[in-house]
Amino acid sequence: MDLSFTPAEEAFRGEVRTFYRDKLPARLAGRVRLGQQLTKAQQEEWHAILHERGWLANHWPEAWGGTGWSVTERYIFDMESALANAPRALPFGINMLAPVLLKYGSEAQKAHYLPRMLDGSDWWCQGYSEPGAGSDLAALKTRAVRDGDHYVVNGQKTWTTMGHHANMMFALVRTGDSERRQEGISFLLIDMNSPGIEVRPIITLDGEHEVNEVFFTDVRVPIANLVGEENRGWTYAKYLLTYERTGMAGIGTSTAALTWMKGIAARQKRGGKALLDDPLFAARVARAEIELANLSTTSLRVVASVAGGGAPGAESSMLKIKGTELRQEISDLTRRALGPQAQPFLPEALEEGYNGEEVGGEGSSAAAPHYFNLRKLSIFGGSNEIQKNIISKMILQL
Amino acid sequence: MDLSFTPAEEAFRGEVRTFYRDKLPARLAGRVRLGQQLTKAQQEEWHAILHERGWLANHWPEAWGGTGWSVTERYIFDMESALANAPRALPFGINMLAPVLLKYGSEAQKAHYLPRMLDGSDWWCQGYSEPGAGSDLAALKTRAVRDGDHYVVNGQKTWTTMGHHANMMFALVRTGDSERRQEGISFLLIDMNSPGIEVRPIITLDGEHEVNEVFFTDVRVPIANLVGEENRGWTYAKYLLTYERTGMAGIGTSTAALTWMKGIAARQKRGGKALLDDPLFAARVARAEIELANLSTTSLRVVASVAGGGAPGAESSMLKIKGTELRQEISDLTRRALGPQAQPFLPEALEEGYNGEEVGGEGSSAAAPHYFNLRKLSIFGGSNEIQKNIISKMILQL
Amino acid sequence: MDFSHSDDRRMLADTLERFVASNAGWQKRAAATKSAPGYDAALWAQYAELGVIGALFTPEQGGFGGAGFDVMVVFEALGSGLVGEPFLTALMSGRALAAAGGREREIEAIVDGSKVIAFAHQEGAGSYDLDTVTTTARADGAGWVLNGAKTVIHDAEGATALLVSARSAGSDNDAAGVSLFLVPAGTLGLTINGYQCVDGGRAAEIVLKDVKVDGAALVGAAGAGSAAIRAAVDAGLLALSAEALGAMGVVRDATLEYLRTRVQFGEPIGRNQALQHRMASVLVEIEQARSAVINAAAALDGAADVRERILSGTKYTIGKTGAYVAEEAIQLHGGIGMTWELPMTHFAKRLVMINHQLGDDDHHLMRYAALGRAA
Amino acid sequence: MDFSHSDDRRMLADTLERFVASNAGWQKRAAATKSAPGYDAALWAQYAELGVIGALFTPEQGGFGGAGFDVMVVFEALGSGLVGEPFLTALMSGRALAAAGGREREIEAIVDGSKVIAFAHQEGAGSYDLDTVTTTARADGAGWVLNGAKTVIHDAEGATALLVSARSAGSDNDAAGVSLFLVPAGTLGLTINGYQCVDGGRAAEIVLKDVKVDGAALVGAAGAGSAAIRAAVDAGLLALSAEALGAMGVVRDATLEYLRTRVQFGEPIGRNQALQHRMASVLVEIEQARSAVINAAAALDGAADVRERILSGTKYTIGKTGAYVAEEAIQLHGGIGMTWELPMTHFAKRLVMINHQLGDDDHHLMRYAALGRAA
Repeated sequence: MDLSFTPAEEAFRGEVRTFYRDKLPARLAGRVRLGQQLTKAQQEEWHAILHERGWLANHWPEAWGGTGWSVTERYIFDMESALANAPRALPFGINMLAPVLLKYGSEAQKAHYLPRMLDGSDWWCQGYSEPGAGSDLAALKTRAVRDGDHYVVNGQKTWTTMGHHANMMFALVRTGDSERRQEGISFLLIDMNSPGIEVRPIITLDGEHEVNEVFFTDVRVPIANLVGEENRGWTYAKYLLTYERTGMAGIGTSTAALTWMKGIAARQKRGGKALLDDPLFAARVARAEIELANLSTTSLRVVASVAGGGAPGAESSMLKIKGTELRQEISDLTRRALGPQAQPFLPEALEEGYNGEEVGGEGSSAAAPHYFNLRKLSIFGGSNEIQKNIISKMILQL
Repeated sequence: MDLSFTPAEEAFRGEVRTFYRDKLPARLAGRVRLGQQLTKAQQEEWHAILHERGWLANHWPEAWGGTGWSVTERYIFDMESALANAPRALPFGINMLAPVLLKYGSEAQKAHYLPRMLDGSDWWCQGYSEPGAGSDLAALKTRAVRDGDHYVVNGQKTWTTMGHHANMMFALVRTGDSERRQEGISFLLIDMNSPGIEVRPIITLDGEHEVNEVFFTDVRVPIANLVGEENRGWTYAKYLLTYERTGMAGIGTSTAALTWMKGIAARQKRGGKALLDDPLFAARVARAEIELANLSTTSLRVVASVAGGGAPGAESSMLKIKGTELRQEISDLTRRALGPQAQPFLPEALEEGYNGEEVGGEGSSAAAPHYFNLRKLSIFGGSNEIQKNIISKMILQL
Repeated sequence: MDFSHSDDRRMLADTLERFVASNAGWQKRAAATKSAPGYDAALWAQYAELGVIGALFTPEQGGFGGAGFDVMVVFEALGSGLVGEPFLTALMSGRALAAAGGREREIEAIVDGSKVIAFAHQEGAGSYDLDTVTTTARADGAGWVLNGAKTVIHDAEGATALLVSARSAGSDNDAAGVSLFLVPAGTLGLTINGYQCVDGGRAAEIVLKDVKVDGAALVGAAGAGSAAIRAAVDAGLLALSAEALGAMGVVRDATLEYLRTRVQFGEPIGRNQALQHRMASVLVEIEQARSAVINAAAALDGAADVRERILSGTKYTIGKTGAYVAEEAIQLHGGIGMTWELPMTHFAKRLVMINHQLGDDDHHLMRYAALGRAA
Repeated sequence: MDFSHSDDRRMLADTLERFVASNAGWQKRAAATKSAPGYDAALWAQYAELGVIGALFTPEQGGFGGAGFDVMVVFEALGSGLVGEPFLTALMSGRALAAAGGREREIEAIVDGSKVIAFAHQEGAGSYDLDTVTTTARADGAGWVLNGAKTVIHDAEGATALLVSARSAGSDNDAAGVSLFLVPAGTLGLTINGYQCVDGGRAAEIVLKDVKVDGAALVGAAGAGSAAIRAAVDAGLLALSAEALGAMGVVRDATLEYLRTRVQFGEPIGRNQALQHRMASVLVEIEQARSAVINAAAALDGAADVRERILSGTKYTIGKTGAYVAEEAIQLHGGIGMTWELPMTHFAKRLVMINHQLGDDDHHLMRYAALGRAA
């Protein structure tokens, strides 16, 4: 047993840190630290910085512009990125669609789409969920009917994150009528500028616009945009879902958030004393810190197992459950720490370039909205209830 | 809204208190306070004291020796009994079988058995659960076959509380083979001294002998001992299960246990200070006290609703869940309070007449065993999971 | 022992519930919140006319109700409609003025809806501690000069006056030496910076810079404001707790309905036993919360030595249960529970943020423990 | 980064696991517990021969292992068999003697199984506080006179000697001024009142009444015992945590098996989704507990400034998770989970009672917080 990183890994960590020190604009890090959305331009700016360094699609094969990093190096990179409050690269193209194209796409699709992900030509969104198909994804109803060398798509997608910025969507659509609902689903690449597509915003409970509904009315999609075979889309979708989940514990993000929260609690007072010295609050903080230390090791154990050739199965469900609970808990402590001063809601303070004073100090007006926004962590991407079902099936074998 | 009792009710409370002050032997109260079992002789002694005062079967019709108390008076009586650490009257005859006999029994059965419950001639136990029929009671297999003017009983019962002291059992047995498992069950009264009955102790995890297995091999039971009609036993059993459940929150018991626990925490030290002043322990105690204050009012609300003619349905499931959780929590606090001194296990200190010193002060050696023993509260009498199923059905209508 | 409300109180509750159902709503609240005063002044006048404000005060105080159970039924009804009008402000300032004495005219104006007096006590330095007052009051001839700041004061922008606590003696965290002043809106040196709140409504940061008021501005005796502040906070704790109870009922019903009707994997999601058991626990905790509010309502008019402890026990229960109910409701709704357009989410936000008013669950848990030791 | 054990350590673990599987068992433990010494002395000799005791000490200390991960694998294996032999006593006394220095002969005797030296530090007055020592040591010529009492000292009845902490200077709760003495069993004035423990094993109350020992009984320097006590407790915290992990594995497997095989309402009870989700949570928490023990094992040999904090974080995790796993396992078993004859219940009792040794979850949570502030 040896919990430390090798000297080479430590050197790599230093390289990552140097990069962030030199290249990460403070105004972007500031937004990330408070859990605020980046604008489209900011996101594109950040992708370009990462791409310039060759780290944007770090897990791709080197031939396509990847880095050849080991699992451990990728873990270190993710951790340091979070600790630096670096924005995440948007996952839809680079992390989600790309692996599917690399495994199931045609050579033409790879040659066309992969470079465009790197240089920012395409902004992808995901078309999976529908109003009647959330946790039960296979219940999807959006239909694509062959008409010459096109599919004609009709239906509706929902929870489309960043769909209002995207020019491309990868979507699951129904192309066949099989008894087994999982059969008859195909995987299509859809140009968001096609006639017949309407994107409507969904405002989340914290007042933000991140997700959308997307409506399709007789949208024509070239057959060349079919990935793999018709009616085999469920297989590709499942592949995507199991790919790359070791980072989901969010250790770096939680560490950064915990540090930020403790800073607030150190300056907030309760009855004249620092809140951080209040026994009940100190106990809450200690619980979160211990939980994080444990989860960090659990997460490394999974990384080590994957590095050793194991496949993360139910383990990634564990990491998802504990990781999201912990991030939610820290967001709860942050708003708690602000006491009455968590109440003010200053949408203008969430915009770029705000210079006004905030009631509970810098970033305080983001605390409660962020707490509400993070409720999504245990819902989206396979709810924690679904994760428990998976654990039951895979480990309990019940 | 008026949360106080009427002057008449307050006077009644005083009467009950006086009775306990004058008539409850300290050695019995001492055992109850520590959660220790009474011996058979002690239980009989206490029944005789209650019977002499006319309060043993207080909820029976006055014609049969009951008191005519209102629901509120019964609540007050139960509460004061618990606060005084008075032993409970054993429920099997008086609280469980008697209502069934009063509603469904023959005149001869009533005339014979009810007086014998009062004067202590009979000690009843309950024959419901079987190894394969716990939460799923209707799966019972013990069979009674008619043979002339007798039933011949073969099978096995389990979790028979105080079965080793009992001379009589009321039991559910299978007399018919219906498609619906609930049909074909009969309600029999069985003399425990009949040939073919064997009682074997079940020792619980705390080392106590409270419950038993009872084996029946060709046991002959007179047909006169059938209650009501053959194959209608499920109806009677269900009646019994819904009868008299307003007391199940155990407010009095929890109040007495909380007081006892606080006494320990006041004398135990942590780093030189009283444990009761330790912030985390004080918070735990405060949580339990608040929970108790809330539950007490919830319980009174149910009493008031029953007094007003309502029937407690899912409400009694709520009281069962919260009441048992709270009693378990207080038993947890009690062993916590003793710190390392909760470890000693002195079976001899649990016996009557023990005069030796206990490690953590009087009663300390009962704390951890009692905590383990009370795990039963959320299991027996319809597990808390079954109670949640009931709430789901009745209130959620799911 | 009687858990039913009197006929008068029941009638008040029925009237109010009907009025709230037709006149309140989360969209109205959200719209009104965008600019000062943060609520619908015309609606406020109607509430006054219905007698709802007066129901919060005893006849001696100038109202026609005022028992703990009056406060409970009014605020439970308000909570069920997410009403944004300044009831809590009226209740707290009115109770403080009544406790201090000699301010019948102001209370009358509160009751008839013509004046809104903001309760400007809270400071950033001490958060939930009732005695922490660093704003100073310096005697200046027959009048006073006030200096300091107040944080997150609700309904201050539209208020005709502010009831400001300031220290005329003693040190920062003493109960003694705190005085109350009525400072008219527009007084020189008084700055009110308003903003929306996360759960709707508006509040403001208050700065007092050499604010001069005359001697008549002093409410009650100098240095003796603490008792009046406590009277206001006691009533406020009950009111917030009852409001939360009303909101919980809405959240519960919405979630039940969703569990019954939302279909996934071919059946209503409420057929999932894991969700059933969680919903059963939610129901149980809401019943416990109701009992806690009943206890608080009875305590408000009861003996002083147990009142504050019971109120803390109730606010702890509400703080803990409110967030629990809100989080479970959002989770059980899944994606739709994350959306602005679902009414439930606005009630959920209110439930969470009530824990940030007048002390959170941790604060009141330790206060409960401390008051128990003192007893 | 490498989460696999070295070959040597893996071999030790395999040997020990096999030995435990054939030689330990809850019935043996329960039987041995009824009278002094509370364990099987012949078995203890066999463990010594296998080298298991020596594996707990570094070569410098007189053993042939002694890394944190050695302690982990040994105690996890012991926990999986509910082993009742005095490993914790050997570890703690041995580590204290090694830290104090100059006691090679006693450590050798511990390692070869010929001596059991009870660790007699804990007192009733301070409970989990390491510095609370009211037992006094008065210099008496070249020797010392000890007076005081120790509470719940494990394995004292069969011990050849007791390692007693006593105050030779300072006041009751000072870290400085505590000295350690080796007091042979049978010394005049030493009383040992033994008893069973709830979860098996035996402990004793110790009374020291004018106990005279010679100068050679002093272990290390007078007044400097605190560091040795901490070394013993640090190792003990890891050992108890690893033991709990072993017991959790047994409880988990037994519960899974029961969920798969127990039929009610016509199907295995594990088909109930509510129970599935609870079991899933149990599994997740056990994995977190394993990570906590790994952290502690790494920390035991690591820098002093973070060691105690990490150990407290681990013991907190174990205290909380152990009781949670035990309570859930009993509840998920239903009636049968209440019985003495079910092996699982004895593991469950051990899990709960481990929280009563060397500090419970509350104690270690606050210690973790305090050490964080100090850092």
